[in-house]
Amino acid sequence: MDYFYSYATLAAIYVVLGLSTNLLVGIVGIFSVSQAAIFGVGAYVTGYCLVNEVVGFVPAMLLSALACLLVNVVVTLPALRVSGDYFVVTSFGIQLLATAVFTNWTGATGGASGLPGVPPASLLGTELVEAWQNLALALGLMALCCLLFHLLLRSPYGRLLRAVREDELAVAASGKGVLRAKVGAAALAGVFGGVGGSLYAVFLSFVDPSSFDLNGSVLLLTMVVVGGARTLLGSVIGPFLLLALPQVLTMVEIPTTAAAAARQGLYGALLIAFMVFRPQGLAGEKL
Amino acid sequence: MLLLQLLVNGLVTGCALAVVSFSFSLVYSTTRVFHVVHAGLYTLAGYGAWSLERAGIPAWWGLVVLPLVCAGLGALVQLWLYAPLEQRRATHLVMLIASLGLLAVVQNAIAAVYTPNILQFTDPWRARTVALGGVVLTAVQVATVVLSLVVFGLTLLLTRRTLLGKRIRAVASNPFLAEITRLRPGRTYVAVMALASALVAVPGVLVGMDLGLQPYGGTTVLLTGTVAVIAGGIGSLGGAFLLSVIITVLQNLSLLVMPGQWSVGITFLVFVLFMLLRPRGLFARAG
Amino acid sequence: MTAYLEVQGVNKRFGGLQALQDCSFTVGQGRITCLVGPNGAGKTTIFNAITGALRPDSGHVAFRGAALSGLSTQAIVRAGIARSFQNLRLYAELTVLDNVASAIPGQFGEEPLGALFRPFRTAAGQRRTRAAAMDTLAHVGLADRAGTHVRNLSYGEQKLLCIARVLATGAKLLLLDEPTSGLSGAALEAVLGLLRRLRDEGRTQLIVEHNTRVVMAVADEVLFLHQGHLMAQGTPAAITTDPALAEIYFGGVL
Amino acid sequence: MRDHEADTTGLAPIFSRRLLGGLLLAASASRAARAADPIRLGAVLPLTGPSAATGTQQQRGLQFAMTRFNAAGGLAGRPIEILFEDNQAKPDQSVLAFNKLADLNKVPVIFSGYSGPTLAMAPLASRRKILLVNGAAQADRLATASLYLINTLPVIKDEVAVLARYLVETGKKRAAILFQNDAAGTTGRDDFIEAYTKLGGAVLGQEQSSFSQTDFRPALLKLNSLQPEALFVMLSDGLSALAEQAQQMKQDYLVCGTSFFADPLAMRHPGAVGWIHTQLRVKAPPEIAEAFQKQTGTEMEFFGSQYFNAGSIIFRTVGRLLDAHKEVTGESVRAELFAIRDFNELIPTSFKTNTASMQVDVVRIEDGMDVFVKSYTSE
Repeated sequence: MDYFYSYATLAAIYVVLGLSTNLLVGIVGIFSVSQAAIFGVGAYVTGYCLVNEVVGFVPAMLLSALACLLVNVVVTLPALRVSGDYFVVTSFGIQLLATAVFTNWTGATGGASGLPGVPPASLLGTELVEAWQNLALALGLMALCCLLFHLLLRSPYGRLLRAVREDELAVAASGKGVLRAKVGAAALAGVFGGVGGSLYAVFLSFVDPSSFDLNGSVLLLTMVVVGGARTLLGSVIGPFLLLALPQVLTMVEIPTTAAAAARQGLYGALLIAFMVFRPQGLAGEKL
Repeated sequence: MLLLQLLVNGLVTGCALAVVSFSFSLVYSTTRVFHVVHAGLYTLAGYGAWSLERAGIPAWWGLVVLPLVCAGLGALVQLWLYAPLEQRRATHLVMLIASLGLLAVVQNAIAAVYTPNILQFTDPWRARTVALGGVVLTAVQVATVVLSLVVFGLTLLLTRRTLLGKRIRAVASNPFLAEITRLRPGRTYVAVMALASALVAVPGVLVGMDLGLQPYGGTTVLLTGTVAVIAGGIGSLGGAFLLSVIITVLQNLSLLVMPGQWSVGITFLVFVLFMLLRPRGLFARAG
Repeated sequence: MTAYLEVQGVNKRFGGLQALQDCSFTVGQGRITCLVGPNGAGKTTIFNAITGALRPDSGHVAFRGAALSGLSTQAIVRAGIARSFQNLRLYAELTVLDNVASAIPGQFGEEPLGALFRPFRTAAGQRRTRAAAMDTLAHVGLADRAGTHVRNLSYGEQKLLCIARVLATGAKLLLLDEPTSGLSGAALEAVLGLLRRLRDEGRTQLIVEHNTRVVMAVADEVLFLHQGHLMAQGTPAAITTDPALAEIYFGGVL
Repeated sequence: MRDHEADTTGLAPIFSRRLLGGLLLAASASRAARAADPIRLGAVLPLTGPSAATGTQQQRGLQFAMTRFNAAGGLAGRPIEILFEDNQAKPDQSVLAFNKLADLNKVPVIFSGYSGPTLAMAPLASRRKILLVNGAAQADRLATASLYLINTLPVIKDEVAVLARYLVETGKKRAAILFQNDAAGTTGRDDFIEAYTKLGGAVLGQEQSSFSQTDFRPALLKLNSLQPEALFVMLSDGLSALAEQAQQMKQDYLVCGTSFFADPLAMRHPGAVGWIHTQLRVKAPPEIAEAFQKQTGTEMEFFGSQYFNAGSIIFRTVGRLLDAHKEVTGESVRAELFAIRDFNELIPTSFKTNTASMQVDVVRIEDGMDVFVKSYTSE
């Protein structure tokens, strides 16, 4: 059963991260390709705190959330000045910079070798060692984040964010603060990213830069788009589906030594098919 | 001395990158698709030339054959993937994900056929060296500079002086208007994709000959190229060319003052700051 | 008596173009003032200057005796001035109701903390906001379209919605940028009717308008702008029959 | 060879198969296992993505060992089957793959490569008592990551210490470093600096190459300018490109490295003549290398031989268990491995701790061949 549990735990973590990406990219329309960097900051902060026994798990997660909040606000600020394609590459630059920091700031991140031996999460004095306990923790936090996301979407703030995506000038002309709205969304997306990263660190017990590179950001975007941007359901379906796909594909018998490459190719082909047949995503709003 | 050597080396690498970027720019400014499959065609061209060498045909024939092959493939990508998606009114993000899917297919197909090992060309003329004032260059490096400048010149002539060039500019500036004036943007898109794919085959073959081939190697090159495209100002071929050279020269020269593991990160930090100062790039087309 | 809105000696230069040149005029309370002039006369620029979207090089604007210079767009909306846009700028992916609701001031839960941690209070506020937005929609005659997406509205309905969104801010002075352009027949009549009703309720309107018949039909006062400068001010009849102004207005065309 | 189970093609069948499998397992526990049942072992390797070149070589080494054992009648009459999982060198995919092999296939032993993924799987190996066999990653932390982690080649520290000693002995006391910026590369770099400076050598400078990148020119240009007597190279891939680019620059320092210098293509490159490197003593008769090339279509290089060795060690151990009619579990394989202790497969290997020790030679490359220079023993 550990296999299924570890799959579900990982998927639940990616749902939290997907919500973060969906909020920024789908709802507010800030096309960030550096969300994996935020996720990484969350994982490293928790990893560092626990490995060096700075604080316990719960405060470490809170610290991760706070750190990601601040970092995400800072890296989203260029969006206030640079827009569209220009922001995408700016964000891309930020992602590469983050990867360089994760890889080379050996004192804090362990460098390219990563941080091994992150102790498991502990709640109320109990260490969550078993796979089902990890799953319960991840699902619990996922549910909490989903609830927050839902409340947000239906609140006036959610409406304001969607309006910002549609037309910033009109929002400003209605007497609403565009800057504050965006900063708030970036902060919230940062908190989600921090919680997800923190869970990832304790679940894998190992943090290294390979999970937080540009491919990681692209994976998050893909999850959101395949699931369906701008909706809660989409952010849940996307990660569960895209993490299951490679697993299902390993069940497909391919009788050559190039099997793994063939499966990755098949994964690419499925992505194309999803986009051609359902461009709005499986649970997305009809565009 | 070291400065001169690094400078020249950066210029050579920059010329190859420049062809990747301005050909990408051609596609991006016309069709607005973030065409990452471009990286796949770049890699494919190198492998094609390697196969020719294996078959006993001198590898430089690849410079004649592969642009034609890639032109055909590029046109097919437009006809079979981007055009249908556009008809379904897919967003840019959806197009990007579909393009990423196709890139995965191409790269993994290459890995399945050629193995993921690094392949080297064997033709001895490549490694023949020329010494120019203390800087030693190989024959391929010299060819890279010359051919990159030649194809750049030809492309400029083509876009400025021919009917196709006029169409490209008309469609790029306003596809809707082009549609109602019966310029048939669809056909222009196919032509642009064919042209750009033919162009990208040139550095694909040359860099493969110089540094060796690997299936997943094109992605980094393309991403650096897109940064040049956008920092140079979307739609400006000269800007893309110049910025490509500037980026690689900066990366090379940065070694004078800092260890290499930071050079990528610092280069992109400079780039992010630059974007904040000049949010529309260096040579953005007016309007 | 101080003017309701006073624009005094405003200058604005964009590179080599003098968009506003010593532009001065006043708008009287409770009246419909139409701003006319050839293309490029600076009509939209003066809207931007009044609403704080643009900082004039010199000169000042005062509303009900208080200077607006240096205030943010937000503060100016709060003071009671809101504008519409010539190119509508509606939120295409939102419903008609949400377009209006988004402009209503002082909602609870319009920032993340309140929205997430006081969900019940937010929901109650949301109900009040919806009711207020419905009232506004009813006022402009779009109540039955509340749940529709903007892209499914007719052009005339979109024009009405623009005015509704301006009204929802609670503004006392409405700056409407070509509220009737592109309309004819019943749709035009609906907008004209609404403009008159708003005047009767005591709202002051400054309207950019091209259509002389519309100006004749609704304006109490007409301002003629040319090259960023006020050329003439007067009753509709006086302005529209002035041959010199007609020469400027149509000069390039006829 | 079968790449994976044939009879499962969707998610739903997993569960029914799992249930069924569990029932069958319980039912057959009393009976003796049928003779023809294959012995299933797992492997989690980077088979796609930028690290695939290494991963597929490792896969070939294991497959080659498997074919040879099976051709010789298998283990106590039972054929060996290895289930390969692709982790793209990512820790999270490795954890999924590990759990999958452990739950669905009940494998007692899992082969792995790469330091990051291996470190991510190590706690699971301890918890589930599955033997994790690392045949290539050399990061020092692997030595202590888990009781259930066996490293079939010495950690990099041992090799690098030998190299540093040789350099100082031969009077080369000014070195520069070119390293690959990943776990193995940075560990090797740090170990080299420590060993070399302790012996009185001076490290003049270091430059990186990002992984799977083959443009070494900027780094070489900078390191050349420091005028070192030796260039320590810590790369696992792209060596032939390095040979070519180094040749172009015509420098007169000594290029040296570890047993990663085993890419036949690079070794034959004229630019690599005179390079020296440490080498784990391989007693490969030429017919093995030939058979390898015949089966896999590629030459046997470092990873191929290491995984051939690792596979053979484990197969030998499991075979001994089966011959003695003992149950094959992670625990029993581990115990048996330490009971045997000294293996004499492709590379003579002995286990005093979790990490193998081997004889380390210093060799010089001449005309595509390694020429013996001096021998040391790793600790």
